[in-house]
Amino acid sequence: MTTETVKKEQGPAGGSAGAGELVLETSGVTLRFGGLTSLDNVELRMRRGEVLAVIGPNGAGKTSLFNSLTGAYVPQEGRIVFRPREGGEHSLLGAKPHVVSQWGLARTFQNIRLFGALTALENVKIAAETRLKSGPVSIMLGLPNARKAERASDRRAHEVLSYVGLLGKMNELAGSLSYGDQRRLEIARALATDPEVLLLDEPAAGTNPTEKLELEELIRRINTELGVSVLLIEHDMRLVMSVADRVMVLNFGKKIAEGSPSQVQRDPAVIEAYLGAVAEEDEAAVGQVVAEDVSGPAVRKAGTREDAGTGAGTGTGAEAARRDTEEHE
Amino acid sequence: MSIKTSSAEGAGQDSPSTTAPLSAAARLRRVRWYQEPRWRRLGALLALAVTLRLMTGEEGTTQDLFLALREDFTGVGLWVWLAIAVAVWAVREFLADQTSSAVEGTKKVSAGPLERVRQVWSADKRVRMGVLTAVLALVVFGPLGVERYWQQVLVDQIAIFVLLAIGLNVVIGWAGLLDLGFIAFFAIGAYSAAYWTGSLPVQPPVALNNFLVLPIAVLTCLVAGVILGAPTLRLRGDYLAIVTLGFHEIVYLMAKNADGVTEGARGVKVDRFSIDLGFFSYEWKLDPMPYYWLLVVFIVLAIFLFLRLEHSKVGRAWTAIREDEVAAAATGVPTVRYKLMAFAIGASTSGVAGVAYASKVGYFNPENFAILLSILVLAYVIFGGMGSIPGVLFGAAFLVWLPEYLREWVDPKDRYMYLGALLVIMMIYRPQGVLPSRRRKRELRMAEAGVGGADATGPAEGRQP
Amino acid sequence: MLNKTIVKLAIPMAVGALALTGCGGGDSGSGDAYKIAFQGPLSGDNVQLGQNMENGIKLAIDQANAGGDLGFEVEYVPVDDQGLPDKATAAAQKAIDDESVVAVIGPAFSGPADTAAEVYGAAGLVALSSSATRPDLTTKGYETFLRAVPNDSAQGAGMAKYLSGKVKAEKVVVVDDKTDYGIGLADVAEKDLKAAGVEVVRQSVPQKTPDYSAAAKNVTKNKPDALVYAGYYQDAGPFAKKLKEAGFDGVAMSGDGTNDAQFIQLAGDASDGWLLTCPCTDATKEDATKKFAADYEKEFKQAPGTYSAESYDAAMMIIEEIKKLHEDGGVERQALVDALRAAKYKGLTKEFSFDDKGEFTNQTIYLYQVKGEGIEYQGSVDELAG
Amino acid sequence: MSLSEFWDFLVLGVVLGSLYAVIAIGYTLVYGVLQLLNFAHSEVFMFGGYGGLLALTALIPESTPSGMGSVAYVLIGMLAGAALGGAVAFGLERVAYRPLRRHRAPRLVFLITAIGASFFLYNLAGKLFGRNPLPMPSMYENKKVLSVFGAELTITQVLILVSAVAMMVGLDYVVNRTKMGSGIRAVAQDPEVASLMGVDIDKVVSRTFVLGGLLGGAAGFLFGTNSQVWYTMGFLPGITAFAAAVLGGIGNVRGAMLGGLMLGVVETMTVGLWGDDWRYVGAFVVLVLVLMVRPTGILGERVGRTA
Repeated sequence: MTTETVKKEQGPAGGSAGAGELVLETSGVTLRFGGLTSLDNVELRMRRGEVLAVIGPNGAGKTSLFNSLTGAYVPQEGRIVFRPREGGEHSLLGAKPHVVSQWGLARTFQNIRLFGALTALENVKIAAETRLKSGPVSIMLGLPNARKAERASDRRAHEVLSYVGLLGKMNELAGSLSYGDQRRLEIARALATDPEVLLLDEPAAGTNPTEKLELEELIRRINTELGVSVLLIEHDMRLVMSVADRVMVLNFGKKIAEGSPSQVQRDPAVIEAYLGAVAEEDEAAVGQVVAEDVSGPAVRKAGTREDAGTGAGTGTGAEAARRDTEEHE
Repeated sequence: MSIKTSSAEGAGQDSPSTTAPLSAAARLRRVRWYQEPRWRRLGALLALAVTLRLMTGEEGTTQDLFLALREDFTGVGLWVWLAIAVAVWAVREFLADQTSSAVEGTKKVSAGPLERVRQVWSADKRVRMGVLTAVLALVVFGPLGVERYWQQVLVDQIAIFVLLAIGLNVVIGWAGLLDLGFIAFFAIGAYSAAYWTGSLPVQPPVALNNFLVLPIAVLTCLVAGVILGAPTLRLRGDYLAIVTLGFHEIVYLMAKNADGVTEGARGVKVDRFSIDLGFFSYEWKLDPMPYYWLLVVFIVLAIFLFLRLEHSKVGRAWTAIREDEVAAAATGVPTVRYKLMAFAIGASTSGVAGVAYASKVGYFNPENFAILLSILVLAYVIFGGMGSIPGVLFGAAFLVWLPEYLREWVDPKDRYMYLGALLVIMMIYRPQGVLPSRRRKRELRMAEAGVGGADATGPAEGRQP
Repeated sequence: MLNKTIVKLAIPMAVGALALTGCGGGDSGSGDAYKIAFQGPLSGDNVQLGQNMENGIKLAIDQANAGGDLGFEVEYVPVDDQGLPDKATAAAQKAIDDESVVAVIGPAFSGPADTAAEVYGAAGLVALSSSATRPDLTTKGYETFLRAVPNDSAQGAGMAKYLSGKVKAEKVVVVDDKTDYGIGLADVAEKDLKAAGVEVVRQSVPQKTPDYSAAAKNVTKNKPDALVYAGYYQDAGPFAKKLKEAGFDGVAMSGDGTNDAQFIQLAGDASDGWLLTCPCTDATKEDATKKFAADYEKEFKQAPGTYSAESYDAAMMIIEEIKKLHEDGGVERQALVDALRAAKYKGLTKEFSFDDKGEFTNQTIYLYQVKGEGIEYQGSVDELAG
Repeated sequence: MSLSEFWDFLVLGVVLGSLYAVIAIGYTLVYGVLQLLNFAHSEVFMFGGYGGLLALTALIPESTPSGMGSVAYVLIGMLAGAALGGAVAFGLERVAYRPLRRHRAPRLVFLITAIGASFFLYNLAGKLFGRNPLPMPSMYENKKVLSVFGAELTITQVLILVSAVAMMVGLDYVVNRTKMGSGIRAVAQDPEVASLMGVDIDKVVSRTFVLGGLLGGAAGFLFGTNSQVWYTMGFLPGITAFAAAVLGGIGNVRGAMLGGLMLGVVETMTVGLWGDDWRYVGAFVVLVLVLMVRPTGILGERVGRTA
């Protein structure tokens, strides 16, 4: 990976101020689980205001990358820098997740992680409140600043919910919303933290075509209207092609390509990664294969003990047990 | 309950993911006659009859180890129980339809008015306020009418444990932290009271009035909670449980062994509450009621403050952490801070209880803070319905009252046997507790449907790598 | 599902069980009846001690009633404090609330006695404890508290006197069991031994320690001439066994908590030679005592344990005083307090009388020794130690 | 502490620790398959003690047996203890836990059920057998038979060590080499996959409880032989063994063995250095410190993963 690759393409950066300035930058990020290398020397450069998509087959390390960016994982090597609008820079490597969020990076999860027993409104309020200053004492005593904070978070949550179109369902339990609504609620929750960069982990997984279209529009609006830079993991190529300014491809933890959507699509290394030896240029086919892959996470048991990324360990374990059982039956 | 409904329920309630393959596998196996549900039910009922016979049978002695067993298995009692078991079984198996229709009938009859009451309750705010005022009045003045013995029980045990349970509810019910060492803070509160009133071998800089000790004890417990919490709160579930248990054991043994500081097992004598403002002075003496009213004030105050917390950003953050810590952190919730907050708030409530307790009983020793109590308070909270203030109030009050009441009916030595059985039965029928909180109820329903884990006390999930 | 329905069915059965066991209480005699309450650990960790005492009292009451010459009935009321100070006020209140209770035997433990005695005092109800031995209980001005047992000072002093005077021990390990009783006793023994110029190593082994071998090793590594164990027979049993295994060959001594036939049963031949002090006179020689043991065993299917006989004595003494008052017209709580204060009574275990603070006057300590299968009387410590 | 004392206490610690290890396995096995703290396991242990006591009281002659007679009675006692322990564990799972499992009840509910069951069981034992402690009838003359670094071991101590090691080796074999063991490991790793593979989860769970119960019961007998049997004897060793299981990495069988041994040694050393009243302080301080460094125990979680 060299700087040349980055310079090579001039994707249409989003319209906001400071376009072209790097908002998120990683270099040499390497993450290992035991003997397994999940991320291998990954370079990522994200400009302020762009929509950058990260694609790659299952197990390529996309979610590990997200987890490393948001402080959930701490890579053994490398540098991760976030530059907020007001200037300065924060190293995200090993930063605590809630701090990362407060700096301005918000994320959603591949296997939706809403607070299911809370209402949609409460879900969003939790996010909106994290920047408000009111301590437990003032809350217990019902001091004015606590009431003000409560009103502020209420207002903000209503705003965000109406922005994603869930205002009508704000008193429904998050767990009982439809799949597409849950995806949108997760985005709303992330938005409520007032992020500069939004990390979306497969937002379209498990949604139906109409919901997908709505989602596409929502991402675009968030990017253009709110000026939020979006880092997107997605398997649905159609969605990627339509919203992403640039695409970065990971395979086996390594970056194998980067460029505009159309460039990447034609990249032989990418096709190889998705289809193995069969050289097939049909995008649709790529999309299809990928779509099949996606069904995996959707049926995965909810509340699994392992998050994505450590899944490999469990898989082999279960397989070993299965082998054992078969041997002895 | 009929056979049909029960089998239908069985199919409905078992989660599809486990039953479907199971029943498929079961079909492959040969079902022997004794494995048929009907006969298994009979077998289980007979086993139950034997257990009940043992529970109610002869008192054993160490002199003759087999005495109780011999008596229990040869006496008439066994046959009575077995006959009852067979009768129950027969009614259930062969007269199922009649009984179930009768049950359904009564349910229908009672459903109508109950529904109306519920509607009135939720519709009219005045009704709710009225009922609450009436309940409060009953709580405040009702005990004047009972025997003094029950007044003592009410103060020494029920009110104190209610206060403790309210504190523990913050930790486990709201923040979802499994704390098996809660009584340690109670002990710290009580010993603070002893220290600051000058009752310990080590003297304080100034001896204070018991009321002035309250804020100090709250602060001490707060600090103790943070000291315990800070290093341990990254542990989850069972690991946190055993560490808090260890913390309790350490505090308990300190109290017991550090004779020079705490008087050890000899125990401490503490002055009672008193107020002297010059123009007004009052001393709490032997009469339990003044203590009771004081404790009611503490309890009402705690409830009032904590309810505000529950419906604020803090309560929401706790729920978020309880449900999904990773997502909560990613949403910007400083999880460790909120967990510490829960720990500290719970601990300081416990501190208040400790001071009140020390100042009421006037004398205590380390055995008053035995590990079993930590476990019991936990049981009170979950029995009542964790996360719900009315539930916790009821759970603590009922389960403290019950063993005292059982004294009249069973051998006092066996009281906890019945309490244990009650806990098991309750948890099978109402895992959410008697009066569960709305959030908690939803969590459980979702857990049963296979979504989510319902509490944050799951297996440890360390930060990777 | 199966289990659920079964448990559901269990509830009516359980209710039935409660009903069955609940029957049989509540009938009261027709003539004059006085109630004697016992406050002690009737549930909880120390229930066995409570049961020993309760049985002794029950036996006394039954025998008194069966005697037929009382002219009134004596009834028994148990109040349970679980051996915990905080439960004691409520327990005491229960006895006080019952207006026909004229006397209380107990509280059994010193901690509960400290909280309950004040309540009893305010109610003017006598609390006669045959087992709460902490010395300071009688110095706090509790008005109705009488102690029918020599306090720890007497016994600890007796132990020290014997070990320093007779055994001529130079180094003694004093082990307590971390209970109120054990610590009180060990404190006094330690103090008096030191005063007599004996080197003392103090150790604590909490009750119900899962493994006594380390504790035994801790004793033997000090190479003492003698050991004082201040605790109950339940723990002295395994401790003695492990001491023998660890090769302890000095003089082993323990107090009245261990002076019990069950100590020999638990320790086996490891108990051989143990010296046991007791404020009680010879418990095996006299016919009355033998008869008591036989009656007790017949009634409760177990041998009398620690404090059974003392409680029996206490109950008998109270009944005798009630009888006198009853003959004089009537039994009032306060009158009974005064009568008991002045009473002199010769029981199975000792002669009872109290000083003006309610302290037991007879502070003589006797020495026993385990020999083979039995505990043999040696004589009073004062005489033996000379 | 002199060197010879050090060896003395170390050997005592290992003996006690091997008992803890056997009990801890019961906690860890159940945790492995159900992620459940089986608080009532301490009562299984206690009933094991009573099982041995009952059998021996009924069978043993007046005079202390010797030679093969001793061996036979030891075996009888241990088998009876294991049998009663296994039976109680089986009943516990059937009555208290299975209905909850069907409802996917949250783990806290299991915990409270376990506590309730524990209350019930030990009070029942107290009612049935009296509340005084009882010694195990003498099965042999407890001589010193072995000397390790100057520390002399009695027959009882050797018996505990040998049987504990045998049980642990046996269990390790069962878990890692048999069909039943692979079922346990499969359920431990992923119950749903296991059930899809045709593993009868109910049966595996039930067997796991019985397996833990057999070990716990036998440990109860050994404990009773070393000390005595009484109705609350399970409480403290139970908590310690639970701590041992957590220390080693709960769910991990070898971790439980290691944790048990460690806690036994730490406890006994603490006693040797500071006296018996600090016994559990030492144990819990070590536990807390280890968990600070390794939040999932020394060897980490999981039954399937064999260190």
